[in-house]
Formats: sequence, C-alpha cells, structure tokens
Amino acid sequence: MNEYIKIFFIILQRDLTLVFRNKAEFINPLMFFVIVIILFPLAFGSDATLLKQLTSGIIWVTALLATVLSLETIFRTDFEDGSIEQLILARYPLTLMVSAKVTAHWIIFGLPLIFIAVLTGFILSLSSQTMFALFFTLLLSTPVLSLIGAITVALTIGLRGGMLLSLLILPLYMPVLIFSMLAVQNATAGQSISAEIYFLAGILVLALTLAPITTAAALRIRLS
Amino acid sequence: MNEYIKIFFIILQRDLTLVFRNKAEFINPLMFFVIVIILFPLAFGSDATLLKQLTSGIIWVTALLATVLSLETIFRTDFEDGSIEQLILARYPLTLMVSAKVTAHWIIFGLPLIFIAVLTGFILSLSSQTMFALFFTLLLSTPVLSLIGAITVALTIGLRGGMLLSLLILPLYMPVLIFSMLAVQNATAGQSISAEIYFLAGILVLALTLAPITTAAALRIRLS
Amino acid sequence: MNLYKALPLWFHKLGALKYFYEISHVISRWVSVICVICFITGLYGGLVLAPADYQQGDSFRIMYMHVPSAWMSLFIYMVMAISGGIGLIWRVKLAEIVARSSAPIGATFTFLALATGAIWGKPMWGTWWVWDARLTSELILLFLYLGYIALQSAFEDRRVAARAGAILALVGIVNIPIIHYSVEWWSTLHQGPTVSKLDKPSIHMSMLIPLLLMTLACKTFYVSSLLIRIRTEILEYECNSSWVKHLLGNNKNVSN
Amino acid sequence: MALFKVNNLQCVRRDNILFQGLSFKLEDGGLLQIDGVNGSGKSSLLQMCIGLIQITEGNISWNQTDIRDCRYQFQTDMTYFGHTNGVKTGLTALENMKVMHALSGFKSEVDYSLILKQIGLAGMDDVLLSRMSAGQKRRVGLTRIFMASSKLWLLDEPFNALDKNGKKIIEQLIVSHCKAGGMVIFATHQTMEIDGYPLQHIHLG
Amino acid sequence: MALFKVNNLQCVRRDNILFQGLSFKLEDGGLLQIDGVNGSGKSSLLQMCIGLIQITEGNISWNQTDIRDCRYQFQTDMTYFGHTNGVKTGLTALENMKVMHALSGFKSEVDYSLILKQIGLAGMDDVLLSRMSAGQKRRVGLTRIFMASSKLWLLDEPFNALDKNGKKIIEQLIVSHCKAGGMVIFATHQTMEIDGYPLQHIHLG
Ligand code: HEM
Ligand SMILES: Nc1ncnc2c1ncn2[C@@H]1O[C@H](COP(=O)(O)OP(=O)(O)OP(=O)(O)O)[C@@H](O)[C@H]1O
Ligand SMILES: Nc1ncnc2c1ncn2[C@@H]1O[C@H](COP(=O)(O)OP(=O)(O)OP(=O)(O)O)[C@@H](O)[C@H]1O
Ligand SMILES: [Mg+2]
Ligand SMILES: [Mg+2]
Repeated sequence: MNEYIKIFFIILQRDLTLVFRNKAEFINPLMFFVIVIILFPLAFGSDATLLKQLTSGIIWVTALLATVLSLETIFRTDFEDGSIEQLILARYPLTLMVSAKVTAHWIIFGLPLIFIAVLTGFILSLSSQTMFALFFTLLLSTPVLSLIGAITVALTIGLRGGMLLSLLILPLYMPVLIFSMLAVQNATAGQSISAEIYFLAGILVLALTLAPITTAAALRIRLS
Repeated sequence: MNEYIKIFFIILQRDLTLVFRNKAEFINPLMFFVIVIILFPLAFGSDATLLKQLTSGIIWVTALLATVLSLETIFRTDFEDGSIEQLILARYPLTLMVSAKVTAHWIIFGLPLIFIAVLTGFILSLSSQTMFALFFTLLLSTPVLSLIGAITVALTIGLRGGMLLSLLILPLYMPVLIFSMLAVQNATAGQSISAEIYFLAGILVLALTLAPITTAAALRIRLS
Repeated sequence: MNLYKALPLWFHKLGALKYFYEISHVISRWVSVICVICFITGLYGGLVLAPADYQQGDSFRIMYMHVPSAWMSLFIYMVMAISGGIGLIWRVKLAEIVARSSAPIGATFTFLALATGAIWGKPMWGTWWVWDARLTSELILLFLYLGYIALQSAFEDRRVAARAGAILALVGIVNIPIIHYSVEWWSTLHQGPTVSKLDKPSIHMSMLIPLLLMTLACKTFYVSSLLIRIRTEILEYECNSSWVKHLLGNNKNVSN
Repeated sequence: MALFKVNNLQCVRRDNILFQGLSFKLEDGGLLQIDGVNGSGKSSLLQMCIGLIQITEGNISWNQTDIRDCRYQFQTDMTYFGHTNGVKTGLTALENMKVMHALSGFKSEVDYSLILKQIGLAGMDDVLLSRMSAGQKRRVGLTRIFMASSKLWLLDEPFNALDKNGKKIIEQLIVSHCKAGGMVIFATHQTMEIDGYPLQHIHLG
Repeated sequence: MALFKVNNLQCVRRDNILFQGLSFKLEDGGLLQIDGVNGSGKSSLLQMCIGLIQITEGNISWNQTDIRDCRYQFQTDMTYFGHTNGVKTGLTALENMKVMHALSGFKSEVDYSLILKQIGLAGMDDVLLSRMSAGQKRRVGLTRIFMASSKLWLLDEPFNALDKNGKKIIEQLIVSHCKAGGMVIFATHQTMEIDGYPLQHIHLG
C-alpha cells in the first residue's frame, strides 16, 4: 500500500514537473479562459444588464471549453514518446497511475480555473449568492470534467484530429453543465441549491470511483 | 510558373487526402460547432427572445473557437514526422506550400463552417438581413482566420501545450470579430453594412498577401 | 538596397554589445535623474497647482497617471514591434534585446492604464468596467504583451525566441490603430481625443503642462528601466564571450 | 526455474500471415535473437508477448501459465524496451530514471549516477533529454534495463542509434544478465558480439 | 565541377564546444563518412549544412559561395534525409512518393513502382505507411534519394532500422551516385561495405 502511495506521488510529481518547467503552459489555460470571456461581450454588444444576466453562463461554458482544450495534453506526449506503454507494463495497477495523472491535470488546470472564475465573477460584480453557487458548482464539477475527460482522451488518443475528442466529450459533460447552471440560476433567484449540489457531489463520487478504472481499460484497448 | 501551380495542387491534394481518408476528422469540427451551439441555451436558460438576440453572436464566437481548435492540425503532424523539414528544403518557395496548406485548411474547415452556420441561423429563424450579414462576414473572415491562424501555429508548433496557441491567436482575431459583429448588429437593426464589409475585405486582401510569407518566415524561425 | 545594407552597418557599430554595455550605464543614470525631476514637478503641478475640474472635481487628477501610461502602452508596443522587425530583418542583436526587454515594461504600463482607467471609471461612469471598444482593445493589448512574454519563455534559444516574438509583435500591430481610433469608430463612453488634438488642445494650460511633464517622466522612466534590463540581457546573450567572462571574474557560469 | 514458451503462434497483419506454427522455448540463461528481414514480424512478435497485439492463434506461456491469464505476474517478471525510448524529453536524465525505477518496482537499491556513468553519460544527470542527441536519448531509455530486477528482457532493436561503444556496453549487460540466470529476447539487424555465449536464433519470414 | 567546402566551422551546443576549426572539402565523386561517438555532433553538423542550426563561427560554402547567401541554389542541389523519415503515415507509399518527387523538382521521369521494387517494397504501392514496419517506413523515406536529381546527398544514419539487404541496396546506390559524379556525406555507426570505393572520414569529438 505504502508503495502505491509512493508511485502515485512519483507520477504526480513527474507530470507537475513537466508542466512547471514550462511556465507558459501553466498560465495559458487561465489566459485562454480570460480571453474567451472577453470575446463574448464583443459578440453580444455592450448592453450591461443583458451581459450581467449572461455572465455566469458564459463563465461556465468557457470553463468547459477550456477544459476540453486542455485535456488532450493528459496523455498525448506519453503516447508519442512511448511512455504510455511503459506505464501499462509497469508492476502497478494502471488505475493508480491514471489517477495520479488526472490529479495532476486537475491541480494544473481545475484549481486555477476555479480561482480565476470566481475572480472574474467578482470583477463583473455578480451577487454573492451567484458567486457562491458558481464557486461550489465549479469546485465539485472540475474534478468530474478532468475525470470524464480522461476517459475520452484515452479512447481517442493518437487518432488524428483533436476534434473527435470534443465530439465525444461534450455530450458527456452536458449533465454536469445542466445541473450546475440550474444551481446558479436558482442561487441568483435566491432559492436553495442544495439539491443540485448533492447531485453534483454524487456525480463526483461516482466519477472518482469509476473513471480511473474506465480510463485504464480504455488505454489498454486503445493500445492493443 | 506552371510548375508552381502543379506543386500547389499536389500539396493541396496531399492535405485533403490525409483528411478525407479519416472521415471523422472531416465531420468533427462541424459536430463540435453544433454541440457548442446547443450548449449555450443550456447555459443561458430558454428565454426565446433573449436567445434570438444572442444567436448570431453565439454562432460567431463558436466559429472562432472551433477554428482555434482545428488549427493545430495544419502543421502538427508535419512537424512530428519530419515532413516540415522536407517542405522547407524543397526546391520551391515555402510560401507556396504554406498557401496550399492554408487553402486545404479553409476547404476542410472554413467552407463547411459557413454552410453549417447559415443552416443554424435558418433553423433558429434569424431574419434574412441578419442571415445575409452572417453569411458575408463569415465568407470574408474564415479565410482570414485560417491565414492568421497559420502564422501563430507556425510560431508555436512543437512547443508544449496547445494553450499557448489560443493565447496568441485570440487577440489577433479580435479585430475580425469586432467588425463582423458590428456588421451583423447593423444588419439586424436594418442599417447598411457596406463599410464593415469593405473593411473585412481589406483585411482579407492584406492577410492573403502577407500571411503566407509571414507563416513561411515563422516556420523557418521555429525550425532553426 | 543601399539602405538595406547601410542600416545594419550603422546599427552594428552601435550594436557592438560591449560598447553599448559600457555607455548605457552612464546614459541610464542621467535619464533617471530627468525622470525623477519631471515626476516630482509633474505630480506637484497636477495634484496641487492645477485647478479642480468644473465637472469632475478632483477625481480627474488620476488623469496624470492614466493618460501617460495609456500613451506609453501604445508607444512601447510600437517600439517593440519595430525593433523586433529590425532584429528580424538585419539580425541586429541589440534590436532583439530592445524588443525583448520592452515587453514587461509595456505590459506594466498597459496594466496601469487599465487600472487607473477603471478607478477613474467608477466615479465617472458608475462602474469599474464596461465592454466598450476602447477598453476592450486596450485589454487585448495587455494580452498581446503577455502572449509575447509567454512565447519568449517557451523557447530555449534566446535568438530564436526573439525572432519568433518579432513576428507576433508585427502581426499584432493591427490592434494599435484600433485602440487609437476606437473612440471615433464606435460611439463609446470613453473620452474622445482631448489632448492629442495638436492644433487646438481642448484643455487648459495649467492642466496641460503637468500632463506633459508626467508624460516625459513616463518616457524617461521607460528609457532608464529599459537600459537596465538591456544590460542584464546583454550579459546573458554574451555569456560565452571573453569580455563578459572577464567582467564576471571568469569563474561563474551565467548561462541560465 | 522459469520458463518462457511460445506455442504454435500465428501472426496475421494486413491479411497476410506473417508466421504460423511458431514454437520455441527459453529457460534460465537463455539468449534468443529474432532474425528476419524488414517487415517479417519481429516487432509484432515482441508486441504479442507484451499484449499490445492480440494473439489470434496459438499461445505464449510464462511458467506454464498462458500470459493472458497471468498478465500481472508476467509484467512483474518482464521488462520491455521498444522502438520508442519511453522517456520524456521534458525531464532530465535523472528525473527520467527515477520514474523508470519507480515503475519497475524499486526492487533493487540503485545508484543513478553510477548507472549513467556505466552507460556512458557520466555527468549528464541534469541535462534535459530534449537537449541530447539521438544516441544519448536511447541510452537514457536503456538505463531501464540496468535498474530492472526482472527475469525476462524483451528488447526491440536495442542497438539502434547507439555507437560501437554503446553497443558493447549493452551486449555485455545482456550476457551478464543471462549468465546470472536471466533471459533475453531481442530483435536486431546487427551482428551480436557476445564472446561465445550460446545464442539461439529464430528466423522469421 | 562542384565543390562543397567547410571552413573553420565551430559548433556550440549546451554551452559546450562540440567541434572547432573543422575544415574539409568534397569534390565531384566524393564520399564522406562522419564518424564519432554518440553526441559528438554528427547530426548537428548535417543540420548546420541545411540551415536548421545557425552557424556561429566559420562557414560552409557551395561552389565558392557561402550557403547562407545561396540558400535557394544549395537547396536545389542538395537532398537531406534525417533521423525522421519525413513521410506521412496517413498516406500510401505511392502517394508519399508523388509528394517527395514533386518537392524534389520533378526533374527526372521516374517509375514509382520500379523504385519501390528496387528498394525491396515490391507490390506495396498502395499500403498505408501506418501499416508498415519500422524498416519499411524508412525505405519509403529513402525512395527520396532514388528520385533525387541533386548533386549532394546528406544522409543522417540512413541504415537505421534497415536489414542487411536494405543496407546493401543503399550502399550500392550511394556508390553509384558517387561514381556518376555525385557527392554523399553521411553519418552512421555501422561499417560501410563499398567494395573499395575511396571513402573519406571525418572524425568528430
Ligand atoms: C479601464 C478603463 C479605461 C481604459 C482601458 C482606457 C484606455 C485609454 C487609452 C488606451 C488611451 C490612449 C488613447 C490614444 O492615445 O489613442 C486613453 C486616453 C485617455 N483616457 Fe482613458 N481609459 C479608461 C478609462 C478612462 C476614463 C474613465 C476617463 C475619463 C472620463 C478616461 C479619459 C481619458 C483621456 C482624457 C485620455 C486622453 C485622450 C487623448 O487626448 O488622446 N479614460 N485611455
Ligand atoms: N536541441 C538541442 N539543444 C541543445 N543541445 C543539443 C540539442 N541536441 C543535441 N544537443 C547536444 O549536442 C551534442 C551533439 O548532438 P548531435 O545530435 O549532433 O550528436 P550526434 O553526433 O548526432 O549523436 P548520435 O550519434 O547520438 O546521433 C550532444 O552532446 C547533445 O547533448
Ligand atoms: N499497425 C499495423 N497494422 C497493420 N499491419 C502492420 C502494422 N504494423 C506493421 N504491419 C505489417 O506487419 C508486418 C510486420 O511488421 P513488424 O513491425 O512486426 O516487422 P519487423 O519484423 O519488426 O520489421 P522491421 O525490421 O522493419 O522493424 C509488416 O509487413 C507490416 O506491413
Ligand atoms: Mg521492428
Ligand atoms: Mg545523430
């Protein structure tokens, strides 16, 4: 068991090192997020009340798109340089290593995303209930996005065209999006959001237990 | 000269073959586009008049994001398998081959995008003036998106993290987005859009003449 | 054709990095003295001597920071793009270094313009931020700077990075006229040209002079901090050359 | 006493039968070279062993058990080194070695710097792999077999990109592994120099 | 009479001077092997020739002109084959050959199927490269030099992944190109068998 924890942290550290060495890669997802958020007002005109109404939706959709964009990096280079074979052939369960990689992705991507989304909400002066809902839904959903994303990436890795990924992934993300948006809308209307939060927490638990196993299986299938 | 035309078409054919062989890659960008368009009503709630007001903006932003997503493929595999070196070392100006590759990208991606955008507009029953503006702005802008995109891809190719690309590219796309949205808004309000259309046409001419040269230069720099 | 060959010759003379390293030290010292003088007098004139605005009261005084830094953000971008272009075409090392070193300063001024603008916007428009064309395009400028900096850090080789950055900066130049003319092309909340209408500035002298002083202070600040950055960059560029090794006592590896 | 056995194995790719009825076995100390022209199925055979290609007919067994039934045990006892190096160019030699060592199960206490020295990369511990030459990268990948505590090594063209000295180092390592009771199966187009250690051959195609 | 000349060339990578004051020249019919251990700078030298690495000191000239001043002419007269094959795995052998032929300037009329046969891939015209073995892919990449009408060939480890027969084919091609007045510079760790054709050596590192 102790050995497993050690392996988990070695893989985690490996992925984090790879990203932190290239500082740009760390900051870019956040920049992408911010830039896309800026795009929308340009596209929708500058009607302030309208924009305010849309803000939390925009933040959420953008978070989703940014995640899709960032996902491919989870396994791509490993696939290209043959590291993935070595992970599969290692003495330890692949599930363990997949979990470490997904955790790394969430640390690099999900955490800062939550932070910046909340910051954006603050700048665009959302109400505190909305902010609260935004924060909680993102906190519960970003790990789910990483976990589910990893499955589809594992399935499509090496197949040409990053688009296949988005195609598979976006439908899977819809339930998360729907419930999160419901929560945000309810919060904005001053209603309770505990039902949605419980539901999202349920999805999270489900994803946490099942997604790594599924991803490992998908990787094996993809490589054989 | 004749030889140049031949080379142009050989490279064009090569890129088109590569994509058509993998049919998924051809359909994916369009599916991505459609799915994202479906996501938005989920995020913004289903207030019909509000949605109608937002439709053209959503279509445009999504087209932009889909382009960013699709761009990486222009040079990535060439870079990985060493084809790009061979293109650079060929007897013909690199600008020529870059133009062929960008043309291929536009045929594969830009053309269907225009088609599907207009179709979406039709389904969501936009007014005919708005549709008209949407169609013309997309027709003039999608080549620009491919052309400018190619420059940034050439600069960032092989650097880890596809995010750097979006960071560099989105600011460069803003002028096009701004003017297109102005045109669409004016058209919806029943005003003339010729000024914006001229402006977009000007950008297109500029991009057509300068972008391939710049892309070729960027590729050389990236590889030295 | 002659210019194509003559210009780099002239530049190479100035561009002899060792020579530049030596004289820049003196120049930067004098420029910073001017900077401090202008800054103090400008601030005094702006915050104390200039009369309160009949519409805006005292809140207009933030102009003395906002307008110069907004101008600097555009100016430095031009410097960055042009010197990048020179480095790209004629392979002049000094021009590459100027472009590289300008980016962080330019980003800082852009940030300042945005921040002071937002602070000024609160009393004027009742909100920190609106999505109008001037504000948005200035924000895009910030991202151009940041993108340039990110691109620089993504390359291992400085010279390759400099040339890649130059291309990005040159392409991004389209944004500059958009920022400048945005107030005329779109109906925006932002103030139209008031100071920069050279023929007939629609601003009172007692307000104008401190503004000009502050502008000069910002310019000289840019020059002196640029020179300081250039000097460290030169050392890193030339870490293998004998004069740098000599300068550093010959026993340190400064490659990173 | 370990036993690696291939029984009546068939390999079909692109609707061609590459080989058929292939049987051989390898016991402790066995050293086997897979020969054959380009495209004869050497890499395919090795990939069947590690499960990257499905076995359609025949079977491969490890200690009398079909490898599909003892995948985990087999993976523990086996180290694979393929066409790709399986290293990250964004990490340094040392960081790569740490990961490889972890994946191989930390069984033995190893001195990373010493291994790098043995494989001819003395002092390159902290160099990023993206700044190494083709042969140097391959050497870093090969440190994997220095750190392995597994019985069976499967090596696909291990001498690719290596210079003469590098080749000799690996040859010696292979022989000493076999002498200590290990087994090695490898594919290469080059001639092995192993000072008379008994070498089996399988010829494909 | 063509002349390829390297004069006082220096190569610095990772702050190490790999070589310094390197000078040699090659005339019609010249065959030059670059020797040296892994990491001695063979690939770097070839990449300097084709402009993928900037030249910092010294120069390389082609027919008395610095190659940086006659890049276009030099590219026309030169064919490069590197560590990577420069082929698309999504295309068939034939489609790849057409593109390579076009890029090399269509100078000679060539029969694609015949060339494939000569290089040992008879009948594989319509096979996707993604379904070929390592050596077969490399062979498709090497058809480039069969179709080239250029004077100077720069080959970086051309025999990698090739079997003995493939190696022989390329060796013969190289020699006959030189006999016809061409020039070849190549880096390899393997021993060439060229039946006594005069072979120059440059030893790096
Ligand atoms: C975040 C908000 C703001 C941003 C990003 C911003 C940006 C800029 C920029 C980029 C310029 C330089 C334009 C050029 O030289 O072409 C500028 C100039 C100027 N700004 Fe702002 N601004 C903001 C808010 C404000 C506010 C609230 C006011 C006052 C009501 C203001 C007043 C001015 C004035 C008077 C000038 C000088 C115009 C001239 O004569 O050129 N700005 N601003
Ligand atoms: N991208 C790079 N950046 C910095 N240094 C590099 C880079 N690539 C290689 N080097 C260094 O340059 C030296 C020469 O590398 P090069 O690839 O030329 O060697 P080589 O002689 O071709 O070796 P091999 O036989 O392994 O192919 C090596 O010591 C290596 O560490
Ligand atoms: N992914 C694939 N799909 C279908 N067929 C393949 C695939 N890879 C290889 N083949 C075919 O299988 C055969 C054997 O390939 P394999 O890679 O095993 O050869 P090899 O003996 O390792 O050759 P080499 O010496 O070139 O490495 C080849 O004829 C090839 O055409
Ligand atoms: Mg093989
Ligand atoms: Mg090499």
